[in-house]
Order: sequence, then structure tokens, then C-alpha cells
Amino acid sequence: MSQPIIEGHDLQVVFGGRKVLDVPYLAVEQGEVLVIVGPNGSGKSTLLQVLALLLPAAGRLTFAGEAVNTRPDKSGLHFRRRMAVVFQEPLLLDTSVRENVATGLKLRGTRGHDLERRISLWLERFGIAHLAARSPRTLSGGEAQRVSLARAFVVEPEVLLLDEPFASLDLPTRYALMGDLKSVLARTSTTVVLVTHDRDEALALADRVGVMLSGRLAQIDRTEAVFRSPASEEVAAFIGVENVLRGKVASQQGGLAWVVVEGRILEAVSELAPDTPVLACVRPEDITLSLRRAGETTSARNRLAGHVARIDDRGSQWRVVVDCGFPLVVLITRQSGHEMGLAPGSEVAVAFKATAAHLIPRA
Amino acid sequence: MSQPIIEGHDLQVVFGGRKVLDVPYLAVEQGEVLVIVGPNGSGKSTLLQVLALLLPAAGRLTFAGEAVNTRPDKSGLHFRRRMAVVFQEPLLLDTSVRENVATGLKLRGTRGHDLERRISLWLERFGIAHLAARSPRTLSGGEAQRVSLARAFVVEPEVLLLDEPFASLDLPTRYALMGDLKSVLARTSTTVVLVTHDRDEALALADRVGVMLSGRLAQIDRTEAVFRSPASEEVAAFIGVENVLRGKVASQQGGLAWVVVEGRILEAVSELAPDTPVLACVRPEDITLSLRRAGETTSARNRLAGHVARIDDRGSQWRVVVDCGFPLVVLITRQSGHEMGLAPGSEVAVAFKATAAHLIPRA
Amino acid sequence: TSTQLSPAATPPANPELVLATTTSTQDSGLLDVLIPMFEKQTGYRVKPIAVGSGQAMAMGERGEADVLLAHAPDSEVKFMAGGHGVDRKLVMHNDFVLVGPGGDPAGIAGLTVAKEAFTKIAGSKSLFVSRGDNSGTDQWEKKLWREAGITAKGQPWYLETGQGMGLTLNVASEKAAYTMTDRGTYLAMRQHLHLDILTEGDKSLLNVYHIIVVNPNKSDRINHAGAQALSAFMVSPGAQQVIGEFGIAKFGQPLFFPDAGKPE
Amino acid sequence: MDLVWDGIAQAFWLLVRGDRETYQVILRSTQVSGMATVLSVLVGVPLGTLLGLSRFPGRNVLIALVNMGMGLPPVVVGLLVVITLWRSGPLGGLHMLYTPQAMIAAQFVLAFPLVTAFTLASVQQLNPKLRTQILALGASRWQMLLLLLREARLPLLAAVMAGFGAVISEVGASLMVGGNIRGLTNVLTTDIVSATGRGDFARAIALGIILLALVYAASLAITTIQQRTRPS
Amino acid sequence: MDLVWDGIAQAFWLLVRGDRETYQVILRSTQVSGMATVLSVLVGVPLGTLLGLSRFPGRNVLIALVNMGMGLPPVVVGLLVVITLWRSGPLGGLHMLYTPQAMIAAQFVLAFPLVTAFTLASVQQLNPKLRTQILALGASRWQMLLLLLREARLPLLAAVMAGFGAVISEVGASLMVGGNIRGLTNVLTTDIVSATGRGDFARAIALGIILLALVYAASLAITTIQQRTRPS
Ligand SMILES: Nc1ncnc2c1ncn2[C@@H]1O[C@H](COP(=O)(O)OP(=O)(O)OP(=O)(O)O)[C@@H](O)[C@H]1O
Ligand SMILES: Nc1ncnc2c1ncn2[C@@H]1O[C@H](COP(=O)(O)OP(=O)(O)OP(=O)(O)O)[C@@H](O)[C@H]1O
Ligand SMILES: [Mg+2]
Ligand SMILES: [Mg+2]
Repeated sequence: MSQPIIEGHDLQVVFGGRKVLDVPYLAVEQGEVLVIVGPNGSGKSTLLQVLALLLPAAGRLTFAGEAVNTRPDKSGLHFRRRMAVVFQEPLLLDTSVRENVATGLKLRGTRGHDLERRISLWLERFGIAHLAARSPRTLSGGEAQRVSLARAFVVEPEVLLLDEPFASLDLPTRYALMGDLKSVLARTSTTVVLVTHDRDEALALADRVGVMLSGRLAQIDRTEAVFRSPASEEVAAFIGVENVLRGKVASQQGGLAWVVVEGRILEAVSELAPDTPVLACVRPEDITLSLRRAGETTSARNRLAGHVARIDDRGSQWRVVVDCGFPLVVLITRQSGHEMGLAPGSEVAVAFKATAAHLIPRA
Repeated sequence: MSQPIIEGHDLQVVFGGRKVLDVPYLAVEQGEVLVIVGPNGSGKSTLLQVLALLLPAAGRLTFAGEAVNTRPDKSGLHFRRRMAVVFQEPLLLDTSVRENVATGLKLRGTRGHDLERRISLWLERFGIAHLAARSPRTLSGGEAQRVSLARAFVVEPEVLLLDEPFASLDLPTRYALMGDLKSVLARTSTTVVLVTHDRDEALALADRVGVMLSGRLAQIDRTEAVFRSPASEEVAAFIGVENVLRGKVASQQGGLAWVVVEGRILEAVSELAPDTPVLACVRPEDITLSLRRAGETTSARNRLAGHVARIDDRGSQWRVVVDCGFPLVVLITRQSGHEMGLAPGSEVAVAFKATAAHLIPRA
Repeated sequence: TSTQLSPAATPPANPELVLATTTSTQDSGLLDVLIPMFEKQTGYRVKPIAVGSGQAMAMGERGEADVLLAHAPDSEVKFMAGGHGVDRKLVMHNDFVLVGPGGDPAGIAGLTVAKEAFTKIAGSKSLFVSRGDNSGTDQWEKKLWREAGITAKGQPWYLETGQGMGLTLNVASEKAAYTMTDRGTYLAMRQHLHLDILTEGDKSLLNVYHIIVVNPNKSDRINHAGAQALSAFMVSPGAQQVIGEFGIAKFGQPLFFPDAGKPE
Repeated sequence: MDLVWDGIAQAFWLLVRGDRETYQVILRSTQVSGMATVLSVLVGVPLGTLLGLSRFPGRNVLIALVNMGMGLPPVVVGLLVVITLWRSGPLGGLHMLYTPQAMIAAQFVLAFPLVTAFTLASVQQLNPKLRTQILALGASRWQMLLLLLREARLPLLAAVMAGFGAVISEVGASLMVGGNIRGLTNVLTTDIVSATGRGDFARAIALGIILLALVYAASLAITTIQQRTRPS
Repeated sequence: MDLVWDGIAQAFWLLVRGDRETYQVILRSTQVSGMATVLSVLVGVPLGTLLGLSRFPGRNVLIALVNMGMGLPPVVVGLLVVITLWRSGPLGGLHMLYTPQAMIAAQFVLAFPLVTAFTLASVQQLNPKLRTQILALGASRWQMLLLLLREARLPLLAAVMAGFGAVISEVGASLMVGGNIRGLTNVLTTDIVSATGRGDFARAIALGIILLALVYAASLAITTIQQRTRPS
């Protein structure tokens, strides 16, 4: 792999006596899309601001191999101009929309025809050309967000730092932009660090995902890896692995482990030695659910009988809690829920593959 | 049905010469959750502000049967105090978090123990008790949003007007709050008007959904009805019915219509007369997709053969465009996509029920 | 006459000249006539700074002014004795008058001896407004109280403004009080005042103006030549004639009486 | 510069010796200007808020008038107040001329445009959506005004300071309407003028230093309040 | 009140007759105070911005000094400038006393604390995140300052007006430093004082009215700019 475009060592930020950010090492690779997810107040925006050289942090930071000062002083200007930031809250300047979009370019000395062309292009792309002469004070939430996006993209930077950039956009626009973003990134070699609360956004865009918990990067890895194999119970809980079952490895052979959970045996792909206490994580969408005739039992491994304890309507999906000795959360489409006529009390069978169960050793 | 709590006639708002809101009639029923969806800039926030008596509008408005002035003047104070609003952008006062949450109650004259109890309760519920003494300027985006929510909920109003209230909350919190909200609303008889861009939020919470397009309520109906039977092509497009097929009713019998689309016959539940030009709407998630051996054809109605033209990764779901004479968009889980080993060019069969196809007559 | 003197053949090396003058000469407009004359004749550029006689002499002492026009004989004598000035010439006089409300509660109307008037005012405890600003007028008034053997300062009926004549006259008018004023200022303000001239004509009410050339040793920046030129000009026949005629057109009577060459 | 040192020494002695007259003058300065400032805040803050928040025809003319008010020459104000309070003037019957009350009136006229203009500027700079937010919280008109002013408290305190600073250091109007009558209407500034007029520069400087110290004390108090209310 | 009418009539005639001296005095007032205002903006705006944006030890003391500066008595400033410029003073060699330049210097000392304090207050009221946002757009320190000031332009224009209003209407310092020398350093306010001293109230009022008109014209210009830049 080539040299990381941004590399941080021992980055720390303390606010009001509390360590809000504490990252021993972080590398952002050239051209990748790194998505940061995490609970509110976990330090995502703080990390982004440190990377953007806007917030002084303890530690060392290099940009394309060059050491940079983490204090937002003059020495950082050169590097700041190679990046662009979309903040969580679009803070527009008290001038026209067009001027707002022009500002970043003007500050970098772009003038004349080139300036006009790029402004028009990006106003167009974000669907705000008709708002060009308006004052930001009169914009709707989504319109303001688009201006904020256009303002960052127009400078066509090497690194884009985006803090929940699509939050207040309507769905069709959001999907369109996500598509656009992917193709733009594929063409140029722009590096993106993106903070989001939208799991689908993360899955769709990310090359790698970092999970931020209480100021620490609890896990940072390729997207599939994070979602399949969360590094800890907390990560698992946060990224939506709702089923974290306490058990113990009974035996293991050829990378397949048999785990005892509440008296039932589960099969999982794992190299862990027998007798290791473990947490078995199974993502709700990896579990299939089918109706079962009353009284019918099943002895197959990873195929458990139970009954529906509770159903939460989550829009296009239902979150079904199945009691099979222990509670197991299953996600099914609204559609199939209706078809099965599922209701609390329904007798069901749940099943998942050995590859869907991920084991974390526990202390 | 009892008397609507809010009723509006001929509500109109004009900004800069443009009619931003134009609603001939709107009734918000006592105790319901009315969700407003629509593209950016369509007038959702404007509508909410008019209902909150914060923006003067042409037209008439009644609150629990009483006529109210749409100008935000003194006469509206009494009614404004029976409502609470969460704005799209949390605008907190320059004092402590606790004071911010206290403000609404204090303005209504609540004092002493009752005040303290309710503040503590709601700070707790939104998980911000530890932030009570902090200045809002130091909060993270999600923390600020929680304060904004607590500030509205603490007054326990008759009507809650919420403008993208969960936008910057992390997913676990969002789900927890959506669950809480449902149970709170079930207990009290609070009326809610909620603006959101999150389709799942709408599906999970709404009793009724209003679709706002260019300042007009293009459709307002029970949730299922809107999502199953969009009133127009535009509504269909906006709420994510991506398959809108131009056709003509060939024959109709006993509520079942046969429609010709691009030379293929589709079955749909409809009372429309033969020869009516129609648009057939099919939601991508209502279509099932299966692999098909190369060359295999199918003659069954609403079961079409085709091949995968394109796959968009949308996180936990894939959006698959199938070319079956005309393009048909299908949503499948990432899981089953992987299992089928789906790729552009794959030979597939798609199928949907007659009840999943909804016909709109076209001009 | 000498007013037709041709301008100086050669302009002086250091034309700038600071004249510290009493406010009355400035306010009456007399200097507005005399100074352009002088400037035309000699090529000097005079900066007349109108201040009280007290401040004028303080400026002289520090060498901040080159020449003074003052009307506080006692201080002037001290000033000369202190070696601050090198040449002091009598220029002109006008007179002080005692003015007061029409009702004249102290009954001083028609008196011609200032001392008597002061005694009556003090005896009846009638309000009296003093300038109290250490100006020439103020010093003169203080001297008259002293000569009358009265300690006025500190009495409840004796008010001090610490300000110029114009303001003091206004205060006296509004408070229906007595005050001592130079005739010129009173005449100029008469129409707005509820005050009448009650005592006048006493010799002790003569207000004498001298021009003093500041000791050039005070500062190496003093324009001594200019000071001497102005001093000479003020007592020249041409200037003296202008002084004698000034004010007749406006008030029907002269405001100043030329005194050059007369004994003190 | 010897004069300045003399002045500092004299100021020190005046204060230490407890010169009764000096203390009286300090007290009077504070009272007159303090009262004038309080009155201008009572008038200027509501007026400035109103001008900042509402739109009505003629508003710009009014704002220009307020801005002009910041340039009201004290001597002209003094003159007009004097003319009004003269015995022959419209308010002559009040017998207010050359009293501290008259000085308060004149200083009020000078200070309130400053307070109004500062208030106007700071209220206008608030996020306009803040008003809507506050109304939505259930505020009445008055409650909204109070909350808005709390949000703008930083520049408002600057406004109070500007008003107080302008009038306590002002001399033209105080002199004309007060008359600098010793023991009755003389204040620090008018005493400075008369000391200067007497050529007593050292005393003038001494009083000037005392005045500066007074203003500094006031501004330190206000600055402390102002900067404390805003966490960094 | 007849005096006021006389004054108005006289003001009218002075202007219509095109009295050369009057026009000269108006011009000199405008030039001197205009220049002093420009200088105070050049110093006060950067200083106020610095004080508003950075934290350093002693900052509060400095802010208090600036606030105190708003209460600098013109006569004290005049006195100090005079002492400095006196022949015996440290800058006596400049021969600046009793010149318009000296008046500009004194007025600058009076105006710049006002401009600084206004700037400080308005910069502090800006959203602190705005600085971060502007830096993120790629602004250098200077570009950031300029953009911030553009955001705060409303109260800044009020600051300019306050500075100009304070000095053009000021008389104490101008009198002491300029000496009210006819044709050289007399300005509107010092002329008003001397007309009042002469008892020529009508002329005093006439000049006062002209001064007010001048200030009103300036404030109308500034108000128009100020209010135009902010769409409602
Ligand atoms: N003062 C104004 N002048 C002109 N247009 C305005 C003004 N205020 C609002 N608008 C326009 O009114 C329209 C409706 O705004 P509104 O905020 O109601 O949209 P919205 O549906 O809430 O959008 P979003 O999803 O982006 O929040 C927008 O196009 C906006 O630009
Ligand atoms: N000045 C401050 N003083 C004290 N705490 C602060 C300050 N600024 C930020 N914090 C805290 O730092 C933590 C991290 O904030 P940050 O904005 O990085 O969170 P985040 O992960 O972006 O959250 P969100 O998802 O809500 O946007 C928060 O708990 C916040 O309250
Ligand atoms: Mg954040
Ligand atoms: Mg909106």
C-alpha cells in the first residue's frame, strides 16, 4: 500500500478535563473512503476537526508524509487548502448562495472564467442553481445542506472531510448523491473521511469503517470485516449486532467451533480453543425465520425453535424478538412478516449459518 | 371521528413572490401521528411553522374548534403554549443546558419542585443529565439535538410539532426514542405532526402520511394507503415506488385488471375500465427475484424473465435493475444477493402479486 | 495714517507667533480686526489663543506663549517681578459694571462707589455670582471684596462658576443674582439677560489691558522678535485709533478706550 | 511632563487627605452620570430592540436619527436645554436650570442615542430564527424581549459602558446647564475646565486622573460581568 | 424659543448666501473628524477583533482599558495632548500644537476606544464556530479576519458612526489643542462655543443646526448602507 495521505500518532483532545479524543494511531489511505460511525458525543466530529487542522490536539500528524502542526496556525494553511470540510451544521456566510460557494475558490486565488465555470457546475450538480442569488437565511434545511456540500466539493480537494453530509437531504437526492459520489471518487483519487449515523450509507460507501466509542477507535477495518466480526461487545452492540450470546467453546476442529449457549449448541467459524468463554454475535438480518407447526421441534444445529416474544415495526422491516431459551432478534421484511401472518406468540423456527456467527473471546 | 385539533383552510404562504405553501384543507386529528414527507424545499417546515402559529399565512386556522389568528401575535400565545416545536436546526439559548430545558416550563409559570422534577425526568430520558451544567456551545451535534427534544417534550404539550427530530441521533438512540415515543403517545393523547426524510421513521410512527410536493399536499392518507396506492406519478416517485410503468387496461373483471405494458400482460387489483391509459406502480421491495437457468422462460402473469442490468449497493440492501423488456427495479437483501451470486448479466425471474401492482389513471 | 503702511519688505524668519489673550478681547471681535492688520503689516502669522488671564500667564510662565494680552494688573506685576516678562505696555481699558436683577433687592442702583455696593450686597445676603476662574475680571472682583473688608467666598449667597463671563452672566440672570462684568460682554449679551447695570463709573471699576512680551530666556522656541513687533503694533497710533472706534457702529458706544502712552 | 507627575501626586494627596470637596465632586459626577445612564438604558434598550426587530415605514429615518443622536454636540444639547429651561423658555416654570436635575436631563439626551444604537446593532446581529424559537417555547412578547436581551447581553453591557463613559466625561452640556456652581453643580469635568482656565494645570490633571480612575473602575466592573457570562 | 427660530433662519441664510467662512468651517470639521475616524477604524477594528477572538493573560485588563477609553474626558485628552505638544513637551519639536493635525491626533485618541469597543462586542457575538468554518474554507489569518468583519458589518458600521459622531461633536479637546484660531483651526463646535461666549446665541444655534444636519447626512448614509446589506 502506498503512503497514507494522513497519518496520526497519539492524537488526544481534552475538553473540560475529559479526554474526548484518544487515538494512538490512525492512517487514512490515499483514495479510500473511510467511514467513521459511533454514538452521539463519542468524538467523531472532534476527530474530523483534528484531521482538518482546525482543532489543536496532542500528538503528531503527517499529511502526505510531511509533518504538520496540529495547532490551526499559519503553517497549516497550505495543507488546509488541500482539504475541504462539510460540517455537521451548515454555517453559511451572510452573503448570497453563489458567493458562499465561491468563497473557497476565491480564497485559493481562483478567478475569472474558471471560477464562474466551477461555481455553475457545482450549483447545478447539487440542484441549487436557482437559489444562487438568495440569502442563506431564506433557505430550507436541505437547501442549506446542499450549499454547504457544494461549497466543499467546488474546490475539488485532495481530501474531503464530511460530517453527516447527507443528513437533511431527501431520500431520492441522497441516493442520487451517493451514487454520484461513488463515481466521482472512482474517477478522481479523492480521499474521503465521512461521519455518518446511517448504517446503509456506511455500507454503501465505505472502503473501511472506524467505530468510535468514547473517544477511542474501538475498531477500524474493512467494512465487511467490521460488520461481520465486531471486535468487542460494545462495537457489536453499536453497529447493530443485537444478538450477543454468552457461551463457551465446547470443542473446535478445522476452524469450526461448537459453542454452548444456554444449553444449546451453536456452530461458528472460529479458531478459538475449547473452554474459551466467548460472546457469539449474530446479526439480526443474517437469521432466517420460518413458521413452525405448534409442537414441532428441531434438533439441527443453528436451527432453533421458539416463539415470537415481540414485534417492533421499523418501517420496511420488522424487528422480531424470538424466545428460544434466550432472546434472539431477527429482522425480516415487512412483506414477509405480513405473509406469514406473524404475531406475538407465533411458533417459529430460526436458523443461521455457521459463518454468520462470530465469536469474541470474553474476559 | 372527533373534532380535529388543528384545522386549516386555504393556508398559503408566499416568499419572494413564490407560493411556498398552498394547502386548501388540512385537518390534524386529536391524538394522531401525522407524518409529513417531501423533497427539500417543498414547504414542510413552512407548514409546521404555520401550524405552530409562528408564521403568518393567508387562510383560516382553528385550534380545537376555536379560530386563531395566523399572525404570531398576542392572541396566539394561549394556543402556542399548548404546543411545542422541535425545529430542524436546534437553536439553543446561550445559557446552560438545564436552563434551556427549563425555559418552556418557566415561561408557562411552572416553579419549584414540579419544575425540578420534570426537568430532571426529561434530561434523564434523553440521556443528557450529565450535560446539565454545560453551555450549548460545547455540545456535539447529537447532544444538541437531544437538548432540543428535551426542551419540547418537557412541557408535555397537547400537540408536538417535530421537524426531523431524530436527524442527528445515533441509530440505537433513534430506535429507542422511536419506541419510547410510541408508548408515550399511546399513554397520553398527544397529537404529533412530524416531518422526516426517513422512510422507515414514517412507516414506523405514522398513523397518516402527507406527501408534500412544491408546497402542496399531493396526498394525505393512512400510511399503508399512501405507500401502496400513491395518488400520482410524482408521489409514487418520491415515496420510492421506482417502478412506474406506462400501460393500458386491456380488460377488467371482478376488481382484477389486465394491463398491457410493453407487450407484456400484468395483473393488478383495480376497478378501472378497459382502455383506460394507466401507470402501473410496483414497489421494488414487493418484487421477488430468483435465479433462472439461461434460456428458461416463464409465461406466468406477473412473472417476468429478464437479466440484471445493474446493481447499486445500498448498504443492507441491493437495488437491482432488471431488464425484462422494460427496466424493473427490485430491492433484495445484501444477504440474498450474495447467496445468489447475483451480478450484472445474471439471468433472473421477477414476480409480484396482483395486489402489489397499483394502477393510476393517466391523462 | 499708519494703517496704510505697506506690508513688510521681507517676511520674518520665524513668522509664527502665539498670543495668549483674554477671552473678552477675542469674544468682542476686537482681535479679529487688529490681528489681520498686524499680519498684513509685518508678515507674522499670529495664533491667538483665547484663555483666561490666569491661564494666559501660566502659559507665559512656561514659555508656551510669546506674548500676552491680559487685564489682571496685580498678577501681571507679580509676573514681571518674577522675571517672566521683559516688557509690559498699557494698551487700553474698558470698565466693569455691577449688574443685577431689575428688582435690585440690595438697593445698589445708582451707586457710584463699588465698595458701597459690595457692602450692601453682602449685608442683604443677596445672591452674587462670581466667575471664580482666576481671570482678570475675577481677580479684580476678589480685590474689591477684599477692599470692602468682606469675606465673600464660602458664603451661601456667593456662587462661583469657574467659567467665562458669558456663562456667568447667564447664571446670574437665571438666579436673579448680582455679578460684576466687563461692559463689552454685557452689551453683547444684553438682549437675552434679565439684568440691568446698577453700579458704574467708579475708578476702581476700570479694567486695564496690558501687552506683555514674554522673557525670551523661557524657551529657545520663543519668537521674541515677533512678540516685540506685536507689542509695538498694539500701541501704535493706527492700532490705537481702531481700538477707540471699535463697537461704535454696533452698540452706539465704544467698547474700549485707547490708553497707549498714558501713565498707569 | 513634570506637570503630569505633579498631577499624579496631587491626585494621590487629594484622595488620601480625604479632601471633602473633592469627594463631593466625585460623588456628584457619579450620581448625575449614573442616573442619566440608568434613564438612557430604560429608554434606549426598549427603543433599540423595537427598531431592531420590527419593520415599519419610516424606520430607516428613525434609525438615522438615532445614529445622528450619537453625534449630538454636547454644546448644542446644552444650549437647547438651556433655552428650554430659561425663565423665558417653555419650561422656565420648573426652575430647573443650574441644578443637577438639569444636568441629568442634558446627559440623558446625550447618552440615550448611544445606548439605542448599540442595542439596535446587537439585536440585529442575533440570529433572526431565535425570535421564532423563543416564541415557540411559549414566550409572550415581553418574555421574548427579555430572553432576546439576555442573548445580546454582551454588547448591551458595552452599550451601558458607552453611555456612562460618554456622559461622565462630557463637559460642554454639563457646563451650560449646570453652570459649574461650586458645591451645587460642579462635577469633575467642569472642575477640570475651570482649573485649566485658571492655569492650574496640575490640579486639572489631578482631577483628570481621578476621573479616569473612576471610569476605569466602572469599566472593570462591567468588563468582568461581560466576560464572565461567556465561557470560552 | 424665538432664538431657535432665529437660529434656523440664520443657518438657512448662512448656507444659501454661500458664506465662504461657514463653508470653510464645515469643510474643516468634516476633514478633521473624518480623518480621525478613518484612523480610529484602522486601529480600532483590528484591535477590537484581536481582543474579541484571542485569549491571553491580561486580556480583561486591556478590555477594561478600552471600555475606559470610551469615557476619556475630551478635556483631559486635550490637556495631555497639549502638554505633549507644548514647546517644552516631548513632542514640542514637531510644532504641531494649534494645527488641524493636532486636532486629528486628539480626536483619534477619543474615537478609537469607541470603535474598538464596538468591534469587540460585535465580533464576540458572532458564532464562534464561524471562525472554524472560515478557516476550513481555506482562509489565511487575514482572509479570516476580513470575512469575519464582513459578517459583523452591521455593528461595525454603527461603530464607525459612533466614532465619527463622538469626535465631530466634541469640543473640549479641539478647543485646547486647536485653539479655535479663525481660518486655521476653528471648527463648528469651537465656533459654537465662541459664539455662545460672545452671547451670539442665534449664530451658535445656526452653527449647531448645520452641525446636526452634517451628522444626520453622515448617519443617513451609513444607516442606508447598514440596512441595505441585510435582507429581511
Ligand atoms: N424568505 C424567503 N424568501 C424566499 N424563499 C424562501 C424564504 N423562506 C423560505 N423560502 C423557500 O420556501 C421553500 C420551502 O421551505 P421549507 O423550509 O418549508 O422547506 P422544507 O420542505 O422544510 O425543506 P427541507 O426538507 O430542505 O427542510 C424553500 O424552497 C425555501 O427556499
Ligand atoms: N468545549 C467543550 N467542553 C466540554 N466538552 C466538550 C466541548 N466540546 C465538545 N465536548 C464534548 O466532546 C464530546 C465529543 O464531541 P463530538 O462533537 O466530537 O461528538 P460526535 O461524535 O461528533 O457526536 P454527534 O454524533 O452527536 O455529532 C461530546 O461529548 C461533547 O460534549
Ligand atoms: Mg458530531
Ligand atoms: Mg425543513
